[in-house]
Amino acid sequence: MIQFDNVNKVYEGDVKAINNVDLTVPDGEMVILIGPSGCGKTTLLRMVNQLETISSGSILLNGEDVTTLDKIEMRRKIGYVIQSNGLFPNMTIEQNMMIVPQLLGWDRAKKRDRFNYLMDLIGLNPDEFKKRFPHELSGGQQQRIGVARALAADPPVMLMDEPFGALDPIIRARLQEEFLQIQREVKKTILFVSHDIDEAVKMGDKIVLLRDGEVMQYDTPAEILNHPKNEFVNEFVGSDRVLKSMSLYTVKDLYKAFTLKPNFESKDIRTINEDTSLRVAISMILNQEADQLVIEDNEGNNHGSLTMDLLEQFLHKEIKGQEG
Amino acid sequence: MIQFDNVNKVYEGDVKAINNVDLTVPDGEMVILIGPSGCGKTTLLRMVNQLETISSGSILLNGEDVTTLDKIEMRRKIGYVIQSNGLFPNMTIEQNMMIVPQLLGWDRAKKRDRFNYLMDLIGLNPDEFKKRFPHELSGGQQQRIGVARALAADPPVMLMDEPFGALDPIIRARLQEEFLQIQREVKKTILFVSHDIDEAVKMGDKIVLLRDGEVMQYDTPAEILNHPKNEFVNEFVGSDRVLKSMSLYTVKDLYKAFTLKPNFESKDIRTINEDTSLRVAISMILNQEADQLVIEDNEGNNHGSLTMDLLEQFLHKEIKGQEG
Amino acid sequence: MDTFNKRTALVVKILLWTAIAAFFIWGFSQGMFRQIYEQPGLFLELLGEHVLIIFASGFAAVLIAVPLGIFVTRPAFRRTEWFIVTVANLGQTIPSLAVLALAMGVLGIGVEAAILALFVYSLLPILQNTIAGLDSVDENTKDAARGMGLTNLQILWKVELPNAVVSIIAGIRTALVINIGTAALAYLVGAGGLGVWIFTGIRLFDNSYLISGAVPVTLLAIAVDLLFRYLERVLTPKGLILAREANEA
Amino acid sequence: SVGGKSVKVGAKNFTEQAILAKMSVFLLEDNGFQVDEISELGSTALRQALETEQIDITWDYVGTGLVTYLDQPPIADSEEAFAEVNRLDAENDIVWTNLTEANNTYAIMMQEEEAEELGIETISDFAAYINENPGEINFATDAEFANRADGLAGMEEFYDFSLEGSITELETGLYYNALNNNEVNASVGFSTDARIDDFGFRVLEDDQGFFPSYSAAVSMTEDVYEEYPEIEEIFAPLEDILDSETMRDLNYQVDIEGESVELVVQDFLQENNLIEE
Amino acid sequence: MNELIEYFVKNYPFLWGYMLDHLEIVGLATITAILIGVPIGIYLTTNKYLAGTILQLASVFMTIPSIALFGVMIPVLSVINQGVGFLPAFLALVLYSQLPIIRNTYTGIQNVDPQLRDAANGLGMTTLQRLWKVEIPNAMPLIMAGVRTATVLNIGIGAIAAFIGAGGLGVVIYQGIVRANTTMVLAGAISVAVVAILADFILKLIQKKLTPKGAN
Ligand SMILES: Nc1ncnc2c1ncn2[C@@H]1O[C@H](COP(=O)(O)OP(=O)(O)OP(=O)(O)O)[C@@H](O)[C@H]1O
Ligand SMILES: Nc1ncnc2c1ncn2[C@@H]1O[C@H](COP(=O)(O)OP(=O)(O)OP(=O)(O)O)[C@@H](O)[C@H]1O
Ligand SMILES: [Mg+2]
Ligand SMILES: [Mg+2]
Repeated sequence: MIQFDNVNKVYEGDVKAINNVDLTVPDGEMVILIGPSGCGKTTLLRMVNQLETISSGSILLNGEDVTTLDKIEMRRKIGYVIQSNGLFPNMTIEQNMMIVPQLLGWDRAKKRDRFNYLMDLIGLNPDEFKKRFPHELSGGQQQRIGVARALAADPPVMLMDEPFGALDPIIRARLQEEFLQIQREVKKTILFVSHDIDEAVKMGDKIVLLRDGEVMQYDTPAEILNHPKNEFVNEFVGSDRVLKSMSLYTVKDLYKAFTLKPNFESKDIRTINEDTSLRVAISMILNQEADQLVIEDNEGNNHGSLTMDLLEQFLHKEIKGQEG
Repeated sequence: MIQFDNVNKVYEGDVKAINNVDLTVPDGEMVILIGPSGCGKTTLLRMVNQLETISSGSILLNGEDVTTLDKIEMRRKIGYVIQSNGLFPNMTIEQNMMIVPQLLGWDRAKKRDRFNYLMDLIGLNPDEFKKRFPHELSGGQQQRIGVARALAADPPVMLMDEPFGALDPIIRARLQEEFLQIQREVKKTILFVSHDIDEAVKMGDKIVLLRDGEVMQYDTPAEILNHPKNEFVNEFVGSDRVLKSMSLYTVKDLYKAFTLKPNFESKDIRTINEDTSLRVAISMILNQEADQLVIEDNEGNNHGSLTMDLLEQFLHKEIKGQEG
Repeated sequence: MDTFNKRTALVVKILLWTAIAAFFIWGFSQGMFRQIYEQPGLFLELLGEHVLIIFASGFAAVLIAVPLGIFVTRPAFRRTEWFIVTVANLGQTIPSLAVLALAMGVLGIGVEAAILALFVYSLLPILQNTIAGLDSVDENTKDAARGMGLTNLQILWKVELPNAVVSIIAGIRTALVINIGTAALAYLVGAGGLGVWIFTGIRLFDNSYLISGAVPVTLLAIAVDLLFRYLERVLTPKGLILAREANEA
Repeated sequence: SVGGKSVKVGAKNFTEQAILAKMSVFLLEDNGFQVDEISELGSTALRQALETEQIDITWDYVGTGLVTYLDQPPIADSEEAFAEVNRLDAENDIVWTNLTEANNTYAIMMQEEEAEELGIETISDFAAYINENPGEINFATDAEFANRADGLAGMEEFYDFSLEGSITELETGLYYNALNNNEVNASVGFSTDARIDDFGFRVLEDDQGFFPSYSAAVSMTEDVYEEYPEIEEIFAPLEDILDSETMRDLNYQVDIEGESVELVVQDFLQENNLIEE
Repeated sequence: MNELIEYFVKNYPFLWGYMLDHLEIVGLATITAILIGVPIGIYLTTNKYLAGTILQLASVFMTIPSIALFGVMIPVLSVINQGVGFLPAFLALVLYSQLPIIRNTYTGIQNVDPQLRDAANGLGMTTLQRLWKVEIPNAMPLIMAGVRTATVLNIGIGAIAAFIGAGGLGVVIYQGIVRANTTMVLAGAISVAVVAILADFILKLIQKKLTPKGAN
């Protein structure tokens, strides 16, 4: 758990970069820091592992004030991924990834196992890449190594500063998926900087929207999209925010919300899997693939049919429901 | 008009970059070249102004084989915008923009007028920016200058290689709008490279989808979205292609397609302007801003009301209609 | 075009080697190298003096300049950096001849004066390159190291020095090559070396002395240059070579 | 200067030569010449440059001319030697003029005490001592003396001894300090050099008369001699005022007092009313 | 210290003369070197095979000890009776300046963003127009840096040319050495250093002037 308690940061020359930030990143959750360029995302992140000093207020890491901790020791326990990966060009992939374990004095066998495990996790062949150098890898591969390096000593907490910022959209999307997959397995407490609202919605358990060093809204993605707290948030998430928010729900969410009767009437009705996102669902309906879609769960059971009306009702309920 | 006639390109080392491409870019239209990284977009573009040689086949520019034209003269008649703008850092904005007119020997007054006209066009103050150097401008401003430079000698044909590729999404969207505005005025024949399907849909009169140097589909955006010719196109445009295609239509398209009765019933019904895209329209409906929206044209006349049903009908009609 | 370029390059290369070969053939046929084989003992003695001066001074300079370079690039002493760099730059505008002469003023005639002068003169390039090498290490890379909990010493040892090693060796190479040339002037302060023959040749207009002195000194310089270029390649972490190639491509 | 009178003056690499060359430069410039100075050359190089007209005019020593350049036996009398050199050099298109009485012969020097202790007064004593104690005397020489016909080898043969293996080669001029600092036991030197007296060296007597007369005179190319006959007249006053004593005094001012050559020469010429203040 | 000041006061007209000699030879050599080196550097950008050879050759010339190169000039140039004085010194200095000038011109132009070259081609510039309007202006800081390096280097090496009769401030230093006159050595050394620093400073100003404001 990371707690920010009335944190302020003033840079030399009276630049107020962070302004009274109160914030808690719960254990095992991924919180996305987002906001326009220069709003203080990087600064806030770097105060956690003490790469920047805190001007006033305090940051607690699992209840302990970070300024009282031994810097070196603390940093080794926090995975840190910087934008543009920051791999050491003079070290092989293995050396890069195992640097913290090595500093911690792990034995060889343990390091080897960990390396193989992590390479598996990020989908690269350990033996093939072990002896290579960063510059022999593509940008996307480097980025994965950067993430794996931060995971190396299995730190409970991770700080990630636009880890996928420099990548092209397609590779980026793939890495996001992969990382979500990994996070589902490893359940780290993560503070993640991004400047892309789509990424934030896709990745975050919660989102912090910053502006000029101040927290504008700290909420779940759905809340941010459905109930922007002020005009700035509203504008930042975009005019099609409802469509964006539809990616957050699956058909399953919908049928759980209503009591639907199984549908066995017509034969030419198409089916839709319960894990499909509502965004795809609405596309299918609009695309005239069918007026209604039979909802099937992963076992093949029929859970009633999905119509445009139902969709509208669901969204209505969600948005209104959360308003209370 | 640019005609590609069975064009092939083989790079040294037997890399087949372009494969039997047949294609016509009609006068005054903007055709978008799109496809995955490495599919040959840049190569195809650069063969037109002879920055790359043609391995076999021919490219005709207004009926003349480009290989028979004087390279230097031809290039001066073709506006060329490269990714990341390629402005000359040693020249002022004015010098940059007026480089081709200067090479063509225009007199001072003519150059000055043209400069002022173009700066107006791209929404920058001529006097303020004239003497500045590229690095004194923001990325978005630089990009505009890059486009204006290509327009300087009023070339009938433009080649644009991901002109907005390096920009952040917000500025990018703004420049796209602006450029569409400009194109409506200047009506150039444009071949435009992009790797972003949203950009292609938004900007193109037609879209060419390339894969491994081969044309997968050459069609209008609506056709590509509504009737992808094969699995590759389908996947490339994405599962939410219907939502994408909705940006292609405005509320006006919709009310023109149906005979709607004016709606004067309820007072709390919201209005929607006829120029709003259907994508925003559906967002508004889903967002529960209203069950129905009163359509208003730019003069304030009431054209009936827009409902989800109507939207569905319209899309149905469009998609089916074009199937024939 | 490419083949034409290749051919031009080949022709130039052949011309060059022909010229070099011609020089040596001319030299040997005219007995230009005769001092070497007529007085081999003396030649070896002069060569020995030359090498001693170069390596004694070079070695001492490395021992001083590299740690100094590391010292001034530490954040706490960053303020001193501009001063040291300025002094190093100014120092290099003083001609080597003068440095030799001033060393003679301190230590009198003899080998010690030459070693002192060359030591001082080699400090500068080694120091400059050490600083430049350490400064050129990417800030992001260092930041990543800090963020992972490396101590300052570990950052220096594992990240900064490996990445600066090329530059440091290049500095040592520059220093040694300059030293070989300056050591040829050491005769002027009574320190012997192959300069004895070069000056004898100049004074007497005797080309055999001149060539017998100048050519070995030149070959020595070229050999040391090549040796250190080789060392640079061998000692450069492989990843850095790849990085550089990637940047050039 | 285009069309003007222009000459190139050469000089060897020791103080007296620098002084003499500067005299030429100042006097010639005073008489409307444009002068280039090419200095710090060895004797052989200087002579070669003169023969190939890379320089036009220089001060040289008749003994050097006779023995080193023209490969003749030495002549003790300076007038005779001057005449002989002039006669023989005509064939090389070189003319000698303005013979002075400044005789700058080679000197073999030792520290006074050591010479006293070892009982060495003459070069013969020196030769005898070396023959008895081979390798004990470390002798300093410059490249030129080490290799000239009227230099070390000639002297060794003439006096019948050998310094083999105990020679230190030093740049011209450095050996005064080397000897003074006991880095060598004996050294060659120039008889007009002021440091001999100042450091208190003993000059070993050339008891068997090996070294010829080294009176200074002007040596120039025939072309220049014919084109500018006035040069001989310009230098004529120096014939009377330059003698060994005067030279030693001028050298003293430069080498011991640390004055610059230019200042010393300027003062000297002004004192003798040869140039204007 | 006092002696040094006294020496300067007494002898400044003569020192001035040596300095002018020094500047003349270094200046002429550097200008010649620029006239040769810059075009070679530009040409080499069109032929990468030759570039390797020439740059290697130039770097070998740099490693030749200056006194050795001056020495070798004597027999070579004596063939045309020009073995001492101006010419050998001039030629040696021209050779020494080639590496920094050629190398910096070459890398300067090579380093011009390929996108700019591409843009220039795409706008229909001829090769020569591209060179003048885009490549040289943007390479100017590096080219001038090469000229500065060459000049400062030559001013130092020029001091050694005194041994082959080329005059200049090296004479002062040399005479200081053989007379064990530290004042003279210092006077000579300081003069050379001041000339080098001044030359570097002036060339920096020129570099600023020649570098288009936007290029760096
Ligand atoms: N070392 C520093 N000294 C002074 N001001 C700084 C410093 N670092 C950052 N700032 C300023 O603090 C503010 C916040 O910077 P920060 O880097 O945290 O922004 P960011 O949100 O990460 O921006 P970006 O999205 O561009 O990375 C900015 O106004 C920036 O200019
Ligand atoms: N000069 C070249 N020599 C050899 N192969 C090349 C060369 N230039 C491009 N290629 C290859 O030709 C193919 C097409 O390249 P091109 O640059 O046209 O792709 P692109 O569609 O523009 O890609 P991107 O979206 O990444 O810009 C690629 O496989 C590329 O590797
Ligand atoms: Mg940041
Ligand atoms: Mg491309």
